[in-house]
Amino acid sequence: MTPLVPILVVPAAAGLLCLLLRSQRAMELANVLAFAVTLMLSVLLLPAVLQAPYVVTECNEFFRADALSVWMALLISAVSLGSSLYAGRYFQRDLAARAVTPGRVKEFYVLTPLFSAGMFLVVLANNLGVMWFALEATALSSVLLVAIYNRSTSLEAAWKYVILGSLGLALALFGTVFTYAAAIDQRSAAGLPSFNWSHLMSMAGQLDPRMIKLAFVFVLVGYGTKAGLAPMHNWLPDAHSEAPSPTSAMLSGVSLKVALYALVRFHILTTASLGSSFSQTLLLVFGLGSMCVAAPFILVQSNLKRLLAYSSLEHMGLICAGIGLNSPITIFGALLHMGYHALTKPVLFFAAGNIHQTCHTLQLRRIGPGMARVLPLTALCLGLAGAAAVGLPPFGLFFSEVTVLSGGFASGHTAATVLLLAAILASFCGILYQLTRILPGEPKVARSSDAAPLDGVPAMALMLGALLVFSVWLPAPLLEVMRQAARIIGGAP
Amino acid sequence: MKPPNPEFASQWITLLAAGMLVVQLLMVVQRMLLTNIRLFALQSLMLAGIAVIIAFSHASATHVYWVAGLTLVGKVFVLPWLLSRQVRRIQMEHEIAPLLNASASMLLCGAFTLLGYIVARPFTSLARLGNNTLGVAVTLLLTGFFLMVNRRKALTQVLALLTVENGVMLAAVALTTYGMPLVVELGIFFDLMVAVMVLGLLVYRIRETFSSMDVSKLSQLRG
Amino acid sequence: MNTALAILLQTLLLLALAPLISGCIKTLKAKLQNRRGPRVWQPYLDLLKFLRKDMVISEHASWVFRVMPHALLLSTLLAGLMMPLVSVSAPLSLFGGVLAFVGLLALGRFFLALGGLDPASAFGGMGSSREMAIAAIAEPALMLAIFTVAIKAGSTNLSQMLLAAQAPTWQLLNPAHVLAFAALFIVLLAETGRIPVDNPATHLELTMIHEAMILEYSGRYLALIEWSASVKQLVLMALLVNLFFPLGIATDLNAGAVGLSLLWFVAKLLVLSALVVLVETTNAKLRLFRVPDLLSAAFILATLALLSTFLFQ
Amino acid sequence: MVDLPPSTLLQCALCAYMGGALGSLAALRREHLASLVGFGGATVASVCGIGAALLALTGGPAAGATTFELWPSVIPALRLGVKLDPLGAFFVLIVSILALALSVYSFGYARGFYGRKNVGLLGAFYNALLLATTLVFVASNAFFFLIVWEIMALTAYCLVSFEHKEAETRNAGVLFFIMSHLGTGCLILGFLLLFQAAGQALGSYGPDAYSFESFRALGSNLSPGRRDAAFLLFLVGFGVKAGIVPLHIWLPAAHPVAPSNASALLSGVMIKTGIYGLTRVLFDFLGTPPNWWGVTVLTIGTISAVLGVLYALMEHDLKRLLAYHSIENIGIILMGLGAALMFLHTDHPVLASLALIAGLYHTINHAIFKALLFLGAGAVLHATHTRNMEEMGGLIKRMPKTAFFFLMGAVAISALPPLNGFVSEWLTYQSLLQGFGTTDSLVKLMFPLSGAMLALTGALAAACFVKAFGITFLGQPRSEHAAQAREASPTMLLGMGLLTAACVFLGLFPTVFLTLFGPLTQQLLGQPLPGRLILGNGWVLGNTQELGGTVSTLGIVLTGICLLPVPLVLWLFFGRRTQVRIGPTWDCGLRGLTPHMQYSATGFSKPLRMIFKALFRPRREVQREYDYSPYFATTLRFESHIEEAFVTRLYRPLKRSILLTSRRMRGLQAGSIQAYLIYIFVTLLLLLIFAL
Repeated sequence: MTPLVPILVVPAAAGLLCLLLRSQRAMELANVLAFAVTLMLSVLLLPAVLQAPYVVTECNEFFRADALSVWMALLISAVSLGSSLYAGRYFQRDLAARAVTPGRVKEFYVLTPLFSAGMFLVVLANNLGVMWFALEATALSSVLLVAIYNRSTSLEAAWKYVILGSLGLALALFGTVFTYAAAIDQRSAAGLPSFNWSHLMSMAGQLDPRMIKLAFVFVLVGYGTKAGLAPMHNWLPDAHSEAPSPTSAMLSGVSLKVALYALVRFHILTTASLGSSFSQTLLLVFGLGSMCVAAPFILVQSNLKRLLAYSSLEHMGLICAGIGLNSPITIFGALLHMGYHALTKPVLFFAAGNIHQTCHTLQLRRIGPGMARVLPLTALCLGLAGAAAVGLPPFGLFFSEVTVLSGGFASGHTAATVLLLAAILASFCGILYQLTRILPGEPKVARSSDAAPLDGVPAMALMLGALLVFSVWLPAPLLEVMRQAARIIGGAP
Repeated sequence: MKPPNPEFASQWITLLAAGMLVVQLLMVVQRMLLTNIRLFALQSLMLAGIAVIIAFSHASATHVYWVAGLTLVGKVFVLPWLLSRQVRRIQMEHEIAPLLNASASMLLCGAFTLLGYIVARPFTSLARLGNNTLGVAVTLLLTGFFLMVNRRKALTQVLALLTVENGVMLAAVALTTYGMPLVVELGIFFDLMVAVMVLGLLVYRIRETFSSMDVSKLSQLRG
Repeated sequence: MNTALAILLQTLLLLALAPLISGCIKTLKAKLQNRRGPRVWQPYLDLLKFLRKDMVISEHASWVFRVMPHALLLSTLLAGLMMPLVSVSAPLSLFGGVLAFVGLLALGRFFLALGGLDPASAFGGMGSSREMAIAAIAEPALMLAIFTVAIKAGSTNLSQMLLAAQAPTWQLLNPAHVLAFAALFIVLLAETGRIPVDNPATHLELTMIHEAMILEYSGRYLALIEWSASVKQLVLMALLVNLFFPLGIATDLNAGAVGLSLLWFVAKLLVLSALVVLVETTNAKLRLFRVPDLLSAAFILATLALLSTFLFQ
Repeated sequence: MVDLPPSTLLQCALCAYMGGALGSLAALRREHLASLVGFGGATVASVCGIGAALLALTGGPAAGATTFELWPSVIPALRLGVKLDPLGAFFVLIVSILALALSVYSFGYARGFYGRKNVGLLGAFYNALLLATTLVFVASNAFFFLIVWEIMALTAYCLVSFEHKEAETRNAGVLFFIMSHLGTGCLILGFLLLFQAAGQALGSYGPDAYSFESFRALGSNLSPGRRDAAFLLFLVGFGVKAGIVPLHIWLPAAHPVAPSNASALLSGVMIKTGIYGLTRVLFDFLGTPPNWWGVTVLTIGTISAVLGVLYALMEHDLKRLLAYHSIENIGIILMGLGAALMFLHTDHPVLASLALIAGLYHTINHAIFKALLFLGAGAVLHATHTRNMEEMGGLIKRMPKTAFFFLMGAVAISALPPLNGFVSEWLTYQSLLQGFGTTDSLVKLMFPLSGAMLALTGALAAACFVKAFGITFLGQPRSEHAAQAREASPTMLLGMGLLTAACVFLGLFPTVFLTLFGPLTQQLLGQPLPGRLILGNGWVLGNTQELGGTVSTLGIVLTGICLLPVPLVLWLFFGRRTQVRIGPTWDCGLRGLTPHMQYSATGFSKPLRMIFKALFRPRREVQREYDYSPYFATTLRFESHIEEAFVTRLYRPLKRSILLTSRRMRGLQAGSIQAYLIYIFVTLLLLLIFAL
């Protein structure tokens, strides 16, 4: 009995269980337990994927997990666990400050497990239609999460998120239908072709190139909107800055990557059928586009959470460009970057949450200098995570960035890589300048730090600890699963 | 009853697809919200018709009946009822002026139809039932997109989204001779239902806080 | 062993000859302004007078004030020992070339300026500030002129330069040398505080630069300072004279040749002093902020000298 | 001493730094223990460092050649390779000597922070910076080099903004970190260009395509276009860290705000990593340089030297003055390196080694006397709680030993004879002088002209340090703080004493130290130590030419001592019966001199400010307030400031234009959902057209 089905069932069950529970402590415990179990199950999945058949399938190929999906599952469970650990104290303080009603908190505890269950389904589904359905489910569950606060701005953010998201998914469905149509035309005697990705990969050679090309265009615009790539990214800063911090941590940390995962599945399919030049250039262009669009916004940003949202846009651009450069080193670098970013970004959002609840504002000017005096531990975590996010060496993001850059040079894309580095430097300057405006110095206005100093720190410390450990010592199975996932994206079976 | 000859079936399918396109153009120019909802119901009815014809003409595609049935129940009766209940509760009858006036938007829809056919041209040569419905599907998609941009009312945007959905379902039916596997169809249908419910909830909340459905008021988040 | 003897003799020569030269300059200037003027050996008497007088030291002065005169005298004498006055090989020519020569003079000036600042009086500060500013502007012209001669001689060792000058190929009226001489002459006026740059004879606050720094000194310290000022003047004039007109310098160390070259040396010095006096009497003192134009003229002359080393081959 | 191979000594130095850093972090609460552990660890580590460097330099070619890994790295492309070759060992020697003196100084200095700031943190950052800098000098592959380079910048940022209460410190810290990271961006590009070439040569892009050996093997068969691009990238990358003129604006902002032992470390060592980088790349990797490289480096060096000292003259903040002098001395070092590059181009290896030795000897000299001056300034700041020279004065009577050490540092930096500044500038003069004869293109004019500019720089430096020493230490105290200043603590004096002794040793015995340069020139230029450099069995320094100029500072000092009896004799014969009376300074008959009648720092630099008016554009405002008659002003307010040319002309407009375009780009996110839908629609249409 492979752990595939339990990974999906456990969070879904926790979500439904929370429907029945009354007290917030119980719901929080249910969430944390569910995600801890999923993390263990994902880790259990690792050895299974690393042996000979390199694939784990369940109920005749409906669920399929190869190295890439296991790596994604690990990230999803890690980020979900972190944010559920943080959510407990966060909502207690929100309830105390009457920023949110108990009903909405219950909504949070019901929807978050469904949200991550949806994401697990995306990465484990073999059928492209089911993958679309799972992504639609995550979109819908996260919309209500974004709209938890009753402020007019969070409603606006939720509306834009749902309209742009649903439109993107409609386009993606159109693309999926096209892919299936291309497969239907080639049906040999074996009756109706199954909509499974593995099956499509096996007959990729004979698919009609024109149809696949058109399908990839629609899928790129569709799933690209959900992944927040450049021209379709406008909902991202609004949604991530208006959502409660644990949700924006999950949104930024991993839900963007899940959408990119879906896009990469189609990229692999398109590369298999009509060679790598078409989809690879598109991914590279959109990746670079995202980074170049994010840079000016980071430089002149005045809201802390929007700054972090644009930084996620920039990191997603780097990952997409890394995969777009399509050389084994850059793809490995992109996957490594995914892992490190998934550990860094939540800590940043948790710290932003603490600051938001203490200063009751996210405007960097009004937060003012001296946060290190007001919230020492949160400021320390924000400083360390900020250093990691901008790519300073002791943390892993520097290694993955240099790996992508050196891969770009090795594969001859010199101009693109120079542009990549320029965007990284611009975002470095922007984020560093904004953080040093609020962390050091003496607080101008006396802030009563009602938030007990240790609030939310265990979650942040856990994730920062994991980041530091994995920056210095990367366990062999993780390295192997990333290398294998890189081979899958690179086109090996 | 022996299946009718394919020639007769593809003629009916093309007719119904054209009907859907006409209904879509009517929705673009129509200003009253309730009539828009009824037009959407009509469009869904035509889609269900196409599905029935396909199921009827292919012996092995029994699951397409299920699809037709669901479309009929869901999109022709349940959804419009839900939406019109919402409209009546908010007593908002009249749509305010769209971005582009009627004639300009008609011209644009013409252009989209042309673009749809250009896109679909290389694929119509395949011997398949209703071979040029793909062009209609793409046009439906583009005009639905335009409708969403053109109108400022939140509920109209939901309707536009549903017409885009209809376009995609038409493409699904047209391109894949037997329609998509049942589990995928069910999933898509179920998602549509939840989406409309969530959208309805959000529209209600927007109506509460903004006391108007005008989407252009939602522009405080900048930079 | 004979280097120790040479050092002793050269030091005595420097100490003896220096006040004589400044005395001659004073009398020549007086004659030119048709007044009788002091006796030629008046500076010796002044030095003796100062040595015997008591000293008044400012209450704010620190040990720098007391060390300065000795440091100034030693550095100037060391620079003098590197300069070949009468024989081609100077006593300390192995220990330092023209760069060490300029460095030692700069060391002396450094301590002189500090001595001016120590007694916390406004005059000392003003003198030091102006002295350092003018010296700084004069330095590039000095260095470029020396570079021109050093490049032709192929070494910065003063003795080597003189030996190269003895060689037949050295034409006296070569444009490079004339221009370099003119540049160095202007630098000489600036370094020794002659009229166009600084008025050595006056105590008027606004015009004195060198005098302002040593205003607070009296008695033995003043004697040492005056003595090293005149030694510095002698050494710089020797640099000009021996480098550009090396006729009559003894190449070997027998008594007769050295005596003859001493006479030649004093004669050349007097000619140069006459030239300096001529310039002093015909010019008025420049405003402080016009002096840089004069020194940049010297810098242009030195650059032209450098260009002419290979343009007019 | 037992024959320890240099690599183990180096490893225990690194461990000692690490131990010092973690120890002072652990003892965060107990300040005394934290300072003891932190700076004690650094002292032990520096002693091991000196041992390792000396062994590697004197141990012949085989000594430091081994490359070993600190610990097996986890990232596939990264290998933590460390190699102690002569060039690296020389710079490790510099950092270790300085670390020794600074750590001893810091014991006393940190006491000033008790109760006010966290000494544990200071110790931790201090050790981490030393560790990172030592690793920068010994890293043996590009990836590891970039990592420790960035960690060095990070720890330096933490030290610079250690006292982050004032906004000025925070801004300086951010400016420093952003400029150094942009420099690192250029370095990453430069190394990746070499990595790309090495990868093609080796056929595989694995970790050994990063190693310095494969870059060295590339040598000059790089394509000219790639070589020139790499040269420019490295020049900008390392130039930002070294502080050459167009990229220098962070240096005078960052160094003064750091705690004094940190600013001594920054100025003494961290900017030398830029010089190390340039030397490693230009002489080790890029093969024989084209002519324009040398000309560019020489020109930049000359401009940096002259502008550095001119701006230093105008400062009356003691530590900003010293920071500007770092720019000047970096310029002098670059002159040496530039000349060496030009000699390499015209194939004069002996002259090239002379110029290189001149440049590197000035590097260690500058490291030592600049650290000494910063420590002196730190002691003065510690005593008077102000960096403004206008509020000091008369400190020589209250802090006699600090004054003496500061004076020695001032004499050394002004390149005045007996000390080490003079020797390294003498070598630079000699190499520039020889350069005139090496080529016959007009480029040879550059040598004497830069020689003249070097002379101007030296004289201006002398003027600047007369001002710095005179106004700070001599005369009457100008403020209450200065009046109650007390002498620095013994450990601070010991630190400064060590550095002064080093200055004197390097000044008087250059020939002993220059023998260390043998393996260095052998590695970089394939040229053993030039024959005629050390003459007269170690007494005299020659300039490698047959009848070239020679200098012997030892000889000069000994002759000076022999001449001491001259004033003694004069005193014996004439002055024995004279008395010495202490009287008031001449005050032209007024009722006594007040401290404000002394010359101020601004006044002292006024003549030079007027002479270089074109550069400074000085502006002064005088406001007079008077009650009834305009002739009798009751209060007079005088304010004068000069214009920082590079900041106002280049950097401020650049920053303003970038922020302006970014604000205009914000229009993209204007809030209307229709606009966002149109963006997606247009993207879809474009892609459809592209895909058809």
